[in-house]
Amino acid sequence: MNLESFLLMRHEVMLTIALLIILIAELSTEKKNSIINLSIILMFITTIVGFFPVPEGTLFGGMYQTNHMTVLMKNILNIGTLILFLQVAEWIKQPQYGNKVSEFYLLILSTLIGMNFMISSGHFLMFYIGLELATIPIAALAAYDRAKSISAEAGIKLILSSALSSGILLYGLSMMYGTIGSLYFTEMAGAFMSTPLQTLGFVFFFAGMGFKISLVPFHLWTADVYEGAPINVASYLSVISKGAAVFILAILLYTVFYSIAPMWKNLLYVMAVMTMTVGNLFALRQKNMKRFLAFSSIAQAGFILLGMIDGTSMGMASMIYFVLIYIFTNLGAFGVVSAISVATGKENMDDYNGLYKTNPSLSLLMMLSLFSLAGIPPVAGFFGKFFLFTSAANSGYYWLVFIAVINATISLYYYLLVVKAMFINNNDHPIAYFKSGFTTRIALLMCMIGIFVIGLYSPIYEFIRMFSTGM
Amino acid sequence: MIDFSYTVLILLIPLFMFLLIGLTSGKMKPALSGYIGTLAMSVVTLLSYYTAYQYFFNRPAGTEIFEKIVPFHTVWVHFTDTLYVDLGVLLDPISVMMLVVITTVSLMVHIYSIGYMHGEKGYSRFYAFLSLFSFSMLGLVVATNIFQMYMFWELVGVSSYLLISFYYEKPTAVSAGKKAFIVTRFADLGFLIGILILSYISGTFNFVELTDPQGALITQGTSLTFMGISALTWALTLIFMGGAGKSAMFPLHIWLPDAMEGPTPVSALIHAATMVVAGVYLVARLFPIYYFVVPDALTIVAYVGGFTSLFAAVIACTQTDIKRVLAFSTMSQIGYMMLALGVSGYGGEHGLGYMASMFHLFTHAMFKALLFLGAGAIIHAVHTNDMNHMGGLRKYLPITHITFLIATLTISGMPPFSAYFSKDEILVAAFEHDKFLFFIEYAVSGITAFYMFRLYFNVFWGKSTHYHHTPHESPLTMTVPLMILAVASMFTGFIPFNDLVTSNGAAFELHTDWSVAIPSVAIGLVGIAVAWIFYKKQSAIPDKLAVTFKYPYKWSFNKFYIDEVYLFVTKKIIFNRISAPVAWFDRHVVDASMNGISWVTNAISDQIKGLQSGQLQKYGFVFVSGVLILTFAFVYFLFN
Amino acid sequence: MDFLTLFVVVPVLTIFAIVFTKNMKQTRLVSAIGMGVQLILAIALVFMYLAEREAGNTAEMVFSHSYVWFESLNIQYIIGVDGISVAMILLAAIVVLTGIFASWQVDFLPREFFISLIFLSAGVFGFFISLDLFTMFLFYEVAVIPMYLLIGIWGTGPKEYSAMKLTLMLMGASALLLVGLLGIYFNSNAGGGDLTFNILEIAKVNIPMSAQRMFFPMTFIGFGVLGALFPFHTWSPDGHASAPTAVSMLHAGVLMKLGGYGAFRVAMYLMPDAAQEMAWIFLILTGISVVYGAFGAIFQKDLKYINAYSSVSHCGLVLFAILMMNKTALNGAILQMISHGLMTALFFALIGMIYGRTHTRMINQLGGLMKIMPVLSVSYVIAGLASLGLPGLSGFIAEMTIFFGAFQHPDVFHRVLTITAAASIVITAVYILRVVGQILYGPVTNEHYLKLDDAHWYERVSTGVLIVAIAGIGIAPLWLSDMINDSLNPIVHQLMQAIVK
Amino acid sequence: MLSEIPLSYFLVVSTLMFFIGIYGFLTRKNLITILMAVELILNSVNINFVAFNRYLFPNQLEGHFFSLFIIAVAAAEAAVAIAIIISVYRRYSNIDVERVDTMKY
Repeated sequence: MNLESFLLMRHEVMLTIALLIILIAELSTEKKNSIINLSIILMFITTIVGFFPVPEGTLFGGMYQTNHMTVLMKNILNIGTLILFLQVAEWIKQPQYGNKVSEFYLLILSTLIGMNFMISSGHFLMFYIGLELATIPIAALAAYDRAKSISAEAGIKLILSSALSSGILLYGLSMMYGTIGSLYFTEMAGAFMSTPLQTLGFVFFFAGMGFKISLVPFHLWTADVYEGAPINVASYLSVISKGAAVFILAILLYTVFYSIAPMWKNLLYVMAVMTMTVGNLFALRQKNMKRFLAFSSIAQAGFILLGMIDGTSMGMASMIYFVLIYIFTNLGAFGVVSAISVATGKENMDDYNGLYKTNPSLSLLMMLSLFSLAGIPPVAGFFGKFFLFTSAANSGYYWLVFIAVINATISLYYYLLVVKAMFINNNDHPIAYFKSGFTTRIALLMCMIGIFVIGLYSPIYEFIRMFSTGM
Repeated sequence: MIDFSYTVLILLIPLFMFLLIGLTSGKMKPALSGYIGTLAMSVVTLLSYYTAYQYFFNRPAGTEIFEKIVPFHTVWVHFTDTLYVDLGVLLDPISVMMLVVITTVSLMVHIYSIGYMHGEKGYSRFYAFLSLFSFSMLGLVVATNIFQMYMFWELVGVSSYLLISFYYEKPTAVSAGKKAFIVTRFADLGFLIGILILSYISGTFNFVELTDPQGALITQGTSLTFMGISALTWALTLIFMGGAGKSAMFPLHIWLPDAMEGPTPVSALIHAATMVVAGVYLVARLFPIYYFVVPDALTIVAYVGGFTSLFAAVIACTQTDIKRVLAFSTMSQIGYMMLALGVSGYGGEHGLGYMASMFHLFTHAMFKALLFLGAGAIIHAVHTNDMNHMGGLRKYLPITHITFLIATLTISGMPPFSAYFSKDEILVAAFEHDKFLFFIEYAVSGITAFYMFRLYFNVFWGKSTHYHHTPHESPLTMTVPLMILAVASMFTGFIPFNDLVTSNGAAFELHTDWSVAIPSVAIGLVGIAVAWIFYKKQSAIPDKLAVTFKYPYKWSFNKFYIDEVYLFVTKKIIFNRISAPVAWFDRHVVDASMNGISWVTNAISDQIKGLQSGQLQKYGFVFVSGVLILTFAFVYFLFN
Repeated sequence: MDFLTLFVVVPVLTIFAIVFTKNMKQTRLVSAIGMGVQLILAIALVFMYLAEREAGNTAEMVFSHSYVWFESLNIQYIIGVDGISVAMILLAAIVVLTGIFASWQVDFLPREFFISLIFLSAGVFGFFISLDLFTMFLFYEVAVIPMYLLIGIWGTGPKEYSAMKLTLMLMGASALLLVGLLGIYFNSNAGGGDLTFNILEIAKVNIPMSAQRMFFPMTFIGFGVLGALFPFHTWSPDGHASAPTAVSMLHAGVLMKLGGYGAFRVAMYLMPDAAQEMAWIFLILTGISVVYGAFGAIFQKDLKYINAYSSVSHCGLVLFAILMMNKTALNGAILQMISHGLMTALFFALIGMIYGRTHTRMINQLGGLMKIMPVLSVSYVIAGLASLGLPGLSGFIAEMTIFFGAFQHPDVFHRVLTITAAASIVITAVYILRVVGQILYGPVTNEHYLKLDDAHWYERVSTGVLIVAIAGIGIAPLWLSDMINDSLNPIVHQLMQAIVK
Repeated sequence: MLSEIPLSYFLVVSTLMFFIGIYGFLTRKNLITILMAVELILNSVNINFVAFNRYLFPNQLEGHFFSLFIIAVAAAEAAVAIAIIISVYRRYSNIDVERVDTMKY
């Protein structure tokens, strides 16, 4: 290990250091707040450091590879995690989580490390380890709320179904290995023919990834886990881990599986339609905000596939761009939900009736986030969706785009239901006014700014476009 | 060439008055508005008299015929490069004559109304509307192109609507106005379509170009046909439909009797003298086209006119509301004019009917205005329209009585009153052209004499009715116009129309045809005699007749149930059979289908909720089966 | 900062100013000032435009600027106006300002109300100035979405339902629209060169026929829904009925015009061949909606429904004229948009004011208002006369231009359709007079009404401005129609070329 | 002597194990048993890797190492899973998978 290797895998190293520091600090101090603040600071530093320029390169004989695009992805994930930490603080300060809060941060950080390795893996072994490292701790996190039985239920559902899915994924990998004889991306690239065995391998593998991104029909765990898990864990699942999975899947499809592009394009077409539609149809009838957002995030995943389906750098760019926007948007929405549930413990849509009268700023942020999710200008979501559609249309999938936009309209319906609840419905006992903590407000402010700036300020897109590469 | 550009003032002054009185109404003292309105109108009248003098008697030496002069015009809007709309003034014999007619009657009505409308609420509103009407009517007659004419045509219709429903708190007045507007509007649709076709063929609106006998339209006509009939025939028939609507020709006449709900001066001005003859004027305006290109349309004009005159005259015999009697007589007289145009030829001698029609239009305006204003005076005195509640009024209303008598004699075609000459010419023209129509008109002149004198005797003689407060003669402001008009209807017959207002502007020699004149006077006398016997004194004969000829009487009394037919069409068919279904369809089919989409979506979402059963193993099952299905699907596709 | 962008900036600044206002008085004052400035700008724009043309600038679009926005996708913020957009901007400015005055007494969440209203107007102005499909679409949606809140929060009756229905139908339409626009974008390099959203650039290339066949209907319907194209018009009656006054005004007055404007500025201008080929289908649809709307209106009991249906009829006439595809008809279409915009705004304003006093919109419960509130009633009569096409008011010239233009069409089928459409003016007369006779004339039906007062000063301003505009256009249409006419040359040229091919 | 056994035998066994695992996962009611079923799946994968490596690509070790890692990760997974199962037991006082369905639809 020389210095250069440290530089190359800087993100992972930084995160590991942070993790260790928190571990040590946890031994040394009893005070909860210090741990919380410390981790926020560390995460902040990590995020900043992530933006320093870094050379491209490979390590461990090609097992680990990094380039500007992966760095960009990792940075995006870091930003998301930073916002999440800010949002978490107030929630985790609640007494029922005891004094020992560092587990939470440790687990989050380790999953983040896992994701980083996954993104910049050059070999399926590395990929697999990253994947599991990113999954298993989350299952523990989902069960983090020992007070609630649904939390445990969420945990068990997540761990078992993820075990099943990774089993299937591995089976697929083994088939690939058997047919190609190597698991190095570089060596496998182009070696794919669509022989039955490889098809089987690929579909199994894709199912495993579909589980992470929660594509229909591999999505069924999502809603239950989101509902059961603590809100911030749910939001972490919905944005960060989903984002990471999307990234690596795209990379793999573009680099390893490009030779069977026609096949996975059809696969993605089917997946996209099913995911959007089913996600929307379920979201229509949800009353619990977390569950509601879970299904909406499933639908969003379907939209993301529209960017993936077009193998060009444009598609990649619009996908990364969308994920970036999606992180801010969804964290905004989840942030509001979490703030409200921390303050009042209410998580149902009906509780939001008349929210605007008592908590205008929260309702406004919620509305903006929802509009951004629905893709209404001038907030960022519009641009994200528009570019996704553009890239799908770029490969001539006009009808897919049409279906997608119709779905966007359906989604607008249920997003508007929430807006209706907050702004239009009357309520004799609305949620009383409350003032959420400093960190939460910072986080929400960041989301607010992101929702506006990322869309209207085009250089961000151009920057992403510059680093993203297609097939 | 004389400079006529001042004629534009004839339009602008009334318009200005309308805006002035209309905007300041409420602020300005009502009486004041009446006076300035009248003042302005008298100025306009003088202007148009001056114009008439200049045009007819001061024409530049050497010109044999009266040219069409366009002293002023400005482009209003372009449709296409060739098809553009002018606003301007066109002076030719008929328009100048109309200027005189309109301004005269309008002035009379203005003066008369000072007394008649005195103390009415909305007094100044009344004058505002009068000014608006005068403006529109004048604009109509001096229109330089058919589109301008259409514009003012609509404006006339609206001002008529506003004036008919002047007493807007009276439901009958409101519905009468509505009826008048909608019926004429329907007719105007025909007019509009006619213009569309005409302009499409000729590529111009301009009357001078359209009606020039050497012009492209008349010389070439068109090869276009629609449903086997020449497009021009369609066009001009439809245009005539517009005219028929305004002039209350059968079957578009139903609005006119109801229009009597308006204040009486309005009836005099609009529904007797000026607006209702607009149809005649329109046909006269386009006469060369009718004559040279679409003679069949002209025949239609003739027969519609003839039939209407008879039809209306018959109905008039049984009506008891004096204003309605006058209304029907108006229809019948306009029928005369239409018929005269229909039977006329073009140029010189042949243009006799044309000349006669214009002549009768002129005289009719005078005596019919007189009749209406007289009727107004009567109503003003006894506060009822029903002649059954009148009688022996000659003692109370001497002036009204005399003037009314003069008018009655005039309309009955008694020499030497004006209508004698004009009607005589019409009969002559009809006689030369179409015997059948001639005999109809011959009969009608008898019937006219009868029902007019029926009216006269019923009101001024007959039973001496007891009035709960004695009627008294109207104030000077009302009687003076009566007298002026009486004089007019006595002597306007001597105006040499054959020198002035002819089809091609060229004078021609007129010779009285005694073989027509004498019998027409005779039958008029007969009619008067019958009326004398029936109604001079209280007598049972009319009722007996009514009983013996039960059904004819009933039909005539109920105006041959035309109104009921219209009511059926509008209420039962348009409203219930078309509109209601459309509304229903829109709500329950179109809209429902839109809502249906959302309903279906929700239903599906409810159906598939079982997928999310909460059972981990079911999830696993779906997962695995999904994987396997996809695998098999793709492998399968691979080998096909 | 170029001049046109001000039209977007001023509303935004106004919104920021409103955020800091304390109470209703300040809020409405600020908004009135802001939109007043907007109106002044619009009038200034008209004169600047005319001056520019006088100076011999024959460019298709004047005052145009373009700023690169998303470079890699060649998305630019391109703005520029021709006579048509100038006219539409003027219309919008007038309606918005009068709308502000008409909603002078909104006391429930006034700040939010005016903010949403002005936000909407910002979208409208942006739409009219932008020449880039992306920007256009963006502003289009910006203009549509505030409707939900405006109707949902401040509406009456079944407001949630209507608001949701309106929003979803318009958004569904924008689904078609989006696909259409993307289709155009990806065929915009048919003549070589890069992909572009720039309308003027795309107009130069001719898009392959196959693509046109696919995307013309999408685009046309997408815009047509907003223009109340049969059978996609059903959002309009409910929406209008539930919306608060100012919103109905803006929506019927301006927002529905986005449909017509887009339909020919995008669909017809960029895809003339398909337009020529498919016009007949839509001609039949629009012909239906002209007559159908009118008949539908006869039967309604609710004032707002009556005007909603008459809007369906009149806007149908707009699309109808657009599809006739000759200069005069198009000119008429634009005139009709403007005239209908003003007229229907006036209608809804008056209905709102009457409703505000009598708390009913049912014509059988109203009566004899002329006696009680003469000013409002007279204004209503004027609006009615404008709507049934009285010469001297804007409606007449617009309809006549349409009819005469459409009748110039060489094909008999089109001429017959024109006559059918022309028949609607009679039906219009029927329902207008029915309403006037019922609610304004006749005896007073309810003695409580006798205590009601006539228009307040702000209501007089609101109606007065509109009436002046209507009469102004009606009496002197020449400048307007000429201004539009000159700007129609490019699109007419496109369509003529399409015929030649 | 191992070389007498053809590769297909191993594959058949692994495939059987895989589907037995799936079947177990879908049918057993006890969470622990379900976990064991998952282990079966993973092990079938291990067999695949090792067998492929040994027969097809004898001159490298990727498959072997992969299986090692799988075993390790599976152990971690099992640890967490069992921990969660315990907490489920605390809440529901049994570990029957069908009882754990409070969240649905």
